[in-house]
Amino acid sequence: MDTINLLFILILSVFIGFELISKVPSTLHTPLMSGSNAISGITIVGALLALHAGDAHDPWMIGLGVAAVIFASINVVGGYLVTDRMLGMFIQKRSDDK
Amino acid sequence: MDTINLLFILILSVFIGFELISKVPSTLHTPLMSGSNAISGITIVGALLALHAGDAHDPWMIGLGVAAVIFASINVVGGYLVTDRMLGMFIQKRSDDK
Amino acid sequence: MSTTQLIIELCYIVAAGLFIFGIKMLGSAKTAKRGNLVSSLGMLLAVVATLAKGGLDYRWIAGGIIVGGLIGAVAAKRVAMTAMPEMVALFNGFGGIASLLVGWAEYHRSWSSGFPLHWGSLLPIFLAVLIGGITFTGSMVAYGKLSEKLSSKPLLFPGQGLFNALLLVIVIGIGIAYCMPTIEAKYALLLAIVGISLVLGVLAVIPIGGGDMPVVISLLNSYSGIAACAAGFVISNKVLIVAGALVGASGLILTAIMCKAMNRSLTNVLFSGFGSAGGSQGAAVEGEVNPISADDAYYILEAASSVLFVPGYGMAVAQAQHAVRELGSILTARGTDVRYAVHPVAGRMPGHMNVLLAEANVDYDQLVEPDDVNPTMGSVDVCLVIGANDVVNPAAREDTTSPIYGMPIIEVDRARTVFVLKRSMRSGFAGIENPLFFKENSRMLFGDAKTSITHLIEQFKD
Amino acid sequence: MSTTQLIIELCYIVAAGLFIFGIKMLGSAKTAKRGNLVSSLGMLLAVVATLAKGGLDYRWIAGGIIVGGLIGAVAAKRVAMTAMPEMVALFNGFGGIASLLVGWAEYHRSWSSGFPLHWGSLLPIFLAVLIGGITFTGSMVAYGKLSEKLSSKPLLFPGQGLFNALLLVIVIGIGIAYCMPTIEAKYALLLAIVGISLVLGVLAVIPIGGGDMPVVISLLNSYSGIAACAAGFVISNKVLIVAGALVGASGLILTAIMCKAMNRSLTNVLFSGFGSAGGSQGAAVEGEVNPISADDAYYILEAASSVLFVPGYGMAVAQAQHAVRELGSILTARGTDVRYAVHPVAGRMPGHMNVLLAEANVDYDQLVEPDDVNPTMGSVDVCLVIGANDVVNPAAREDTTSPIYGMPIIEVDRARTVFVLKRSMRSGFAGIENPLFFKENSRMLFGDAKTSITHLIEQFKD
Amino acid sequence: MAMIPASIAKLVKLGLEVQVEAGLGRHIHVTDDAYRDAGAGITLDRRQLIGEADIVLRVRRPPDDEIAWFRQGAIHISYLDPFNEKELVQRLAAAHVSAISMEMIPRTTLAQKMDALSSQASLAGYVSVILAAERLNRVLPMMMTPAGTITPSNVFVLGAGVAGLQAIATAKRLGARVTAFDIRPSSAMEVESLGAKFLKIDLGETGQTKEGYAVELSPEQLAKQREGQARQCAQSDIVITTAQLFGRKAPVLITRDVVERMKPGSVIVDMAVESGGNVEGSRLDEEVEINGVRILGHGNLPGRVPDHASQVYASNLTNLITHFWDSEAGRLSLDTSDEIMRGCLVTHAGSIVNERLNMRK
Amino acid sequence: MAMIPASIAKLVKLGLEVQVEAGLGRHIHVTDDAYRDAGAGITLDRRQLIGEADIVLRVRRPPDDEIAWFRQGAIHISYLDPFNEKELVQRLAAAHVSAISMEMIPRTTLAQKMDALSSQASLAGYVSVILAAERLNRVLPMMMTPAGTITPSNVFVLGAGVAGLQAIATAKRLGARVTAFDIRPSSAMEVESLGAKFLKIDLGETGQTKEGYAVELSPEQLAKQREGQARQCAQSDIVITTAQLFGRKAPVLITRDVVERMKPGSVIVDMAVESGGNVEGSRLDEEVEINGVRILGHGNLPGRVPDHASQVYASNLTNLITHFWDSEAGRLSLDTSDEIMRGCLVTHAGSIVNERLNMRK
Ligand SMILES: NC(=O)c1ccc[n+]([C@@H]2O[C@H](COP(=O)([O-])OP(=O)(O)OC[C@H]3O[C@@H](n4cnc5c(N)ncnc54)[C@H](OP(=O)(O)O)[C@@H]3O)[C@@H](O)[C@H]2O)c1
Ligand SMILES: NC(=O)c1ccc[n+]([C@@H]2O[C@H](COP(=O)([O-])OP(=O)(O)OC[C@H]3O[C@@H](n4cnc5c(N)ncnc54)[C@H](OP(=O)(O)O)[C@@H]3O)[C@@H](O)[C@H]2O)c1
Ligand SMILES: NC(=O)c1ccc[n+]([C@@H]2O[C@H](COP(=O)([O-])OP(=O)(O)OC[C@H]3O[C@@H](n4cnc5c(N)ncnc54)[C@H](O)[C@@H]3O)[C@@H](O)[C@H]2O)c1
Ligand SMILES: NC(=O)c1ccc[n+]([C@@H]2O[C@H](COP(=O)([O-])OP(=O)(O)OC[C@H]3O[C@@H](n4cnc5c(N)ncnc54)[C@H](O)[C@@H]3O)[C@@H](O)[C@H]2O)c1
Repeated sequence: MDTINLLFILILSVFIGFELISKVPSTLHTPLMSGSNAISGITIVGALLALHAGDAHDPWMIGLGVAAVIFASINVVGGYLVTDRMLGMFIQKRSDDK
Repeated sequence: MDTINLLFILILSVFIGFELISKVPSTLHTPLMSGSNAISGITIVGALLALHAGDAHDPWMIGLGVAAVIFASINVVGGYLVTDRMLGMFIQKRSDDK
Repeated sequence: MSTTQLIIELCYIVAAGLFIFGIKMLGSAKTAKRGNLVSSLGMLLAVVATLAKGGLDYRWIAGGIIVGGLIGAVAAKRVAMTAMPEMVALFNGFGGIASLLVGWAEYHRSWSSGFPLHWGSLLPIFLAVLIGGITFTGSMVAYGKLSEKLSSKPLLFPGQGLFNALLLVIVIGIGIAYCMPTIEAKYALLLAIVGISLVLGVLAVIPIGGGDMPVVISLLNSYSGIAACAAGFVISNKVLIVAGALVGASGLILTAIMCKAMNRSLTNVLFSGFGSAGGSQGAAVEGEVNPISADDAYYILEAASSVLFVPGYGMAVAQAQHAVRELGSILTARGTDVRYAVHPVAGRMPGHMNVLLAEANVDYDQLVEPDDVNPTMGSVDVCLVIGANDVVNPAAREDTTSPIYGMPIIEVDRARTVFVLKRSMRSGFAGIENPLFFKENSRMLFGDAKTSITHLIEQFKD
Repeated sequence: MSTTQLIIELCYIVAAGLFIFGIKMLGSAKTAKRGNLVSSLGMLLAVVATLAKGGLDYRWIAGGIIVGGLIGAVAAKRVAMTAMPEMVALFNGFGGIASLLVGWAEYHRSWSSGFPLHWGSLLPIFLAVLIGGITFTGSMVAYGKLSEKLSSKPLLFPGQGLFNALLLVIVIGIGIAYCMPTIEAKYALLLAIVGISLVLGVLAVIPIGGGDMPVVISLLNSYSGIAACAAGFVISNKVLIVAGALVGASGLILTAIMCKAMNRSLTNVLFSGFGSAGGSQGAAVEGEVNPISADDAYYILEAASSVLFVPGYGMAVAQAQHAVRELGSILTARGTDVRYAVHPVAGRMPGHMNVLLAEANVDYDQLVEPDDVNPTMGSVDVCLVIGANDVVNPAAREDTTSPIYGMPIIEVDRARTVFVLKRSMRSGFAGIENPLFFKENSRMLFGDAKTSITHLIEQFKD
Repeated sequence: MAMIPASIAKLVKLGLEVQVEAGLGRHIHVTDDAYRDAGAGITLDRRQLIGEADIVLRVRRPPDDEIAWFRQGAIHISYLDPFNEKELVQRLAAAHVSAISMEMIPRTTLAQKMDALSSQASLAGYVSVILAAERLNRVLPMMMTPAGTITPSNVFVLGAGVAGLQAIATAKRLGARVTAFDIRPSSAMEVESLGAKFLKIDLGETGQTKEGYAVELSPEQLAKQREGQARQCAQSDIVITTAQLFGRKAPVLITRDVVERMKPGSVIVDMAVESGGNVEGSRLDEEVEINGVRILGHGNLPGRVPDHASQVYASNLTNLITHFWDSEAGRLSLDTSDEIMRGCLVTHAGSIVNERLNMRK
Repeated sequence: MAMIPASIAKLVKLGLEVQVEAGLGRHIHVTDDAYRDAGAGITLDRRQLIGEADIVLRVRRPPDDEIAWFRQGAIHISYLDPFNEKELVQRLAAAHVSAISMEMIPRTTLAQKMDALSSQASLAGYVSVILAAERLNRVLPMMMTPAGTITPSNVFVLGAGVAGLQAIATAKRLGARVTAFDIRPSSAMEVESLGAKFLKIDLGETGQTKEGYAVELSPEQLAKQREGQARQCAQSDIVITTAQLFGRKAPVLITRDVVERMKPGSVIVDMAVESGGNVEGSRLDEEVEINGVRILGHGNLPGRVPDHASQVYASNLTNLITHFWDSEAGRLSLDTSDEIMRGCLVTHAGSIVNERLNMRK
């Protein structure tokens, strides 16, 4: 039952994902990509959960978990910051135009 | 957990519902209303499930269930048919215009 | 999970998808008919899947479906074209009562089995019953008003608003009690909820005038979706939740759109008892300026079947003639009757408007003079006053002390709705105040005329 | 369910909502910056909620987050504006490998605890690892190409396509085996999957030219969303599923949009190794007409920074001048450089185009003659040929036997992309075939010119 | 210009008895019969016509000898040019004629319908461009042709009042590049509202009477203006001058040296020629050529489109009468508490009653 | 019309030596010095000028007496009207002059740049409307004014070739209601492409030569056409006729009774007057008035905008020479295997070489 629920959730999310963006100005292509890339860093939640206190004895678990957390953090933090910088440029350019 | 899942599903559905229609030509207002009214007849599923074979001994259950099924069926069948008729008129009118 | 169950659940997922597509397709003229088919397929799938579940009382079900289906089919086939909206109201009410019954039945089962329910189940039951009940009687009243079985006039009694609010508070109180694990005698509470919800439905719709019924039905339709959604929580059924939520949410949006097209707010529709209170209220708002955004103006324009453009010096200043003509063409292409009323002194030289409109290729045949258009002004749905001021100043008709008293004007204030496109409240060449801006049917669309018109055009395109 | 758990789950719901709003807002210039903020808030909420769960190994977590966060922050701050796309590729790759590791760790835990997993958990692990791995190395290669650490030329070896396909089949085979309850030695299989997925990522991106990397990154971004989604199924975490699915779905849409803006199909981008095979392929399609729809043309036009209109008799016949000017104004307003090239013999009388363009209020300064525009034609992104035919016929330059050989034409075929708006393949006044229509950079936008232009305009407005 | 039958029909409907001089509409191809069909009587003898009339409508001032023919208290409505025709005005007053001067109608929104200056100026503006285009040695619009590109002609309009604006509009229509200048502060916007360019010359403070007329410039300002315009004139193929100062001599805006710097073959239309001329060397009703530049000094430009000129003038007269007609008393109300009547009534009951006129004396 | 300096500069750049008759550009305000600056020599004596030239460029046919002055083998480029000027052609052939007739340039896309008929017709079309507007007793555009609405004038254009189309465009610009008619099957679309209305008259089969010229109608068809047009003419304020049949007399499309049914004050421009006229009663270079309708028969309409007429004619000549210039041989190539040259070369090496001309004999 739980899997079915998750599937339901998946399908609905996919619907939303397809509806969300339709016509994006070309100047926004890269920022949008970058921004949603940062969101895909949500896998950090999985990485965190992989570092169960109960597994502390297993160096393999710790290794995999820590590596996952590091990589995911880079993705999340770097992703959001770089997107923000891009959009900053963008807005600046637009106000320059005026 | 199950309730949380259902809540998740609810929220996502509401999001989709809000995104689905944005600018509807005024000629479509009534048909759209009528069409989604037919969908709200989905409560028929609940009505069906109320008529558990196990409850056959309880006339109250049967009464409530059968009444629910009848009302819901009217809503579903009538709703779809009347919408279809409306849209038929609509399309006819549009082809008349040409 | 058994395979049957899995398949059933998958069917529900597909059905939910079909509903989503169905509603989306219903929103555009080209796909609407197919959209209805798609959503009906979803319904069929959901019903069949549910029946496949087994353990149901099929005889009663068959009976119920046949009886209900027949009634529905016959009603839908027989109804006259003009009576369709009230038929929708009726159907919608039935959907509401069905949700109420589902909630009730579910409670009854737990009650008779003696197995107490958790508040997580009682709350949805309460909501399903309450909203279902309101939807039912509300829709019935709407049906009655539309079919003129009831007086379509708003029915008001003193203190009604207060009474309704009180009733609502009471029923919510009962609902809370109903959900509390400590409280006994839940069945009685439930019956009380049923009763009050039915009364509330009647009381909520009775004070609304017949002309506003379409909006009310749309809102009640959204409610019946919410009721179905609540019923879904009662029986933990996802397809009910999804479909109900879709209808609930999109129904709200549709209601908002319909309100905008009537140039009304939802509150105004629901609580003003407009038809009766209109007169006095009109006087009350005199002296008030109503601004409107291009987005909102769109809905009104879109629903208009007769539109009159009244260009003035402001159109020339904004060089908006091309945009105006384009908006005109768009409206014409949609079947709206479009004309351009040119006042002889509009602009700053004789024939000023003619030069501009000719440049923009407006057909000579669409130009009308004040004398021709004034007698039929009452049947104009929307008047777009584009940077004109003095030439549409009703003071010329109404105010004997006005320096332009006696001048023939274009009497736009007599149209159903007037949009005045200008940048500010400043006066025109003659330097006099314009009472038009304060009329109840006037909406000020502030901003450069070209920008405003372009905005309006954008709304039409997508 | 404990209250903490409830709150965590509610936080997840809110986070999911924030992601939805965030992506939506990122899609429009006005709200993009706020959108990124909103989505980052969602991320924060999700992370905090997860940490609140308790029972985690907080020291390692803190270390990991600090190290990763610092690296990410410094990289993001330091990177030159121009190098941002490759930085995105890098980050994206890290997201992919993280999903791979999450899948792996989850399997490792079950393996070390000796508690065998159901296929319903193994399948997501397989998908998370496979897609995560492909995303990782694929992104690294994209990074290498963009930063010119790798040759940005497509790298091809014979039989590469076949080899890739084979590898894919093999890894899927292994995946199926991995999910089967009967098969032992799953850890080895998993490691094989990890290995092959990493190789696949490299092989898939290596043959693609540097110019197409943005599209590839966008696609890989969508993949990393899917990987995260799969990881979500692995650990039954809804916020992962929702966020991953959102990114996966919207990323696909974005990829499609970017392909359209480059006037390419996704297949073409992924499999042609275009940069190298382009030449021969160009010759191959000669003699073929490429129609295009207004919808697709929009994406190309939208991305153009220099647009040239070339009106001809067809514009006059369609009376499309007003629509053309409007499209021109829209483009100009967006900062596109817009000019109108008027050929002396265009139309059916000298000055025919001038009359029409003047009527539509096209500025005299935007009109250019062939002699002025031809030398700079190479830098024109999009040429819109609006019902012109003879005056843009390259036969006048190329075909010595042509009756118009030697006539100066507007050399639109030398622009990056040419849209030819006409109703059919019929010839113009001179009655001769036009090789322009068969050129590789030409797209035929069939239909009445006014209708087509109006369609294009509509695309710009919403 | 003359009365047209449609307007006569309106007056008759209002309850007036209308007599028309025989042959009145000859030059606009309207026969006596047409007037008769509209309800007018035809009178051959002008003396009798005037002698019997309560109201006399005409275009121009009455000849001196006819003034004696009027009945005491008769109303005479026409152009009078009262600022310059002082003697005539005195004579009319002496004859106890109530004279209404069409050029004195105030330029208010309400009075527009009887404002003959506006309606005629508008036609004149159109005619000026047609005339200039006909005389010019080039075409106005741009044409990109196989035999090279024909660049659009430059038209410069000086004075953007009613006539100037119509000239701008007409030249724009024909595809010319149009620039204009005026000294009234609001005129830049008015010019741009027709899609033409406004020439920017900084003259410092300029004014506008409450009637909307321009205030005369100081000599320094005028010099500045001339200088600012000179280059524009030199570039122009057609220059149209409409600058007038109500009741005064028109300012000279284009001096001979500017004319000499213009391209041979260009054309100047001096629309202010009747009130003294904006162009040095222009002569009423003549085409003067200086250095290859033709200066057109045609008076009465609206007279070149007599059909429409008659139509609008007749409407103005009819509107005036309709506006002031007191149907109960069966006569025109000359109540000077009315702003419009106060503005346009020049003589009444034996004296000169017009404020503006009396002020100026 | 005359050569302009810019074109001369082009020829000089091509490597030709150019001599210009003194005073050539007087009427378009071009001085001899301007020509000299462009690289031309100035010659006072025409006889010497012609006697020494390899190529002679001019507008109209050479006078008979000058033919003797030519060198043998000299090339003469001008309008010749060879179908009607048979004698002249024979004389040129006899003098061993290679004569190129500008009106014989084929109407193909490639030849457009040297097609003087088109470029002049285009100007003529513009001029015809300006002229008519100047003569008309009304204004063309619609004006809704306080003094009543001025309805737009109706313009009817007969023959929608190059001149007709330009006339349509110009009248449309001025705001008139424009209707047009032509017998070529493709012309309805061409008229509508300018936003004007095409008058529908069913004439049955009509043709078009491969050159694009109209084929003469049968007498029945012509009668049908006249009848179909009559009502449109009667409603029109301006009628412009441009109907020509290449090398033949123009058809009479408007008979006297149609003129008489038109409104007095209307104007007809007969642009075909030089080849016989489309209007009964029109006379070359005269303005005839019939029943109040003015029929303008001005020849050489492009000559009324001499600046531009000269510019485009000079370009046409220059383009022709540039096109055929054999820079190696340093002379004009008269190769009749070239379609354009075959079309326009009338006499060469002592005989008449033009097919169309020889066919018609
Ligand atoms: N026809 C003639 O021959 C002639 C000649 C001279 C004077 N007049 C007088 O001019 C007046 C004409 O009346 P009318 O109604 O046409 O004009 P109006 O009364 O002068 O009003 C024009 C309005 O346009 C608005 N406006 C200006 N620029 C605008 C822009 N860019 N976008 C939007 N709105 C803009 C102004 O309001 P905001 O400033 O708030 O935007 C103004 O109130 C009459 O009083 C008439 O007597 C006529
Ligand atoms: N300038 C002059 O004075 C003059 C005079 C006479 C002739 N010409 C000749 O005319 C030609 C002019 O060249 P051009 O390139 O302007 O025109 P063209 O070569 O005649 O081509 C016009 C094209 O427009 C298309 N078209 C027609 N109606 C259309 C509509 N409603 N929507 C979209 N397309 C439409 C037609 O194709 P579809 O049918 O497929 O739509 C046709 O191929 C030259 O050959 C020139 O020599 C010029
Ligand atoms: N209320 C109405 O409906 C209405 C109708 C018509 C005119 N008017 C107003 O009446 C006024 C006069 O119009 P008119 O056409 O009769 O004016 P006019 O004939 O008196 O003068 C013509 C123009 O010449 C200009 N001028 C004067 N001196 C100048 C100089 N030195 N250089 C350049 N230009 C100079 C004036 O400003 C005016 O615009 C205008 O303000 C007009 O808007 C109002
Ligand atoms: N290839 C090119 O670029 C090019 C350039 C210019 C002209 N042309 C073509 O050359 C042809 C001739 O043009 P033109 O302007 O020199 O023509 P023209 O001067 O010979 O005749 C003028 C018009 O009169 C029309 N006509 C003849 N008899 C008529 C009648 N009885 N009633 C009404 N109209 C009648 C003709 O059809 C023609 O359109 C046209 O087809 C034109 O398209 C082609």
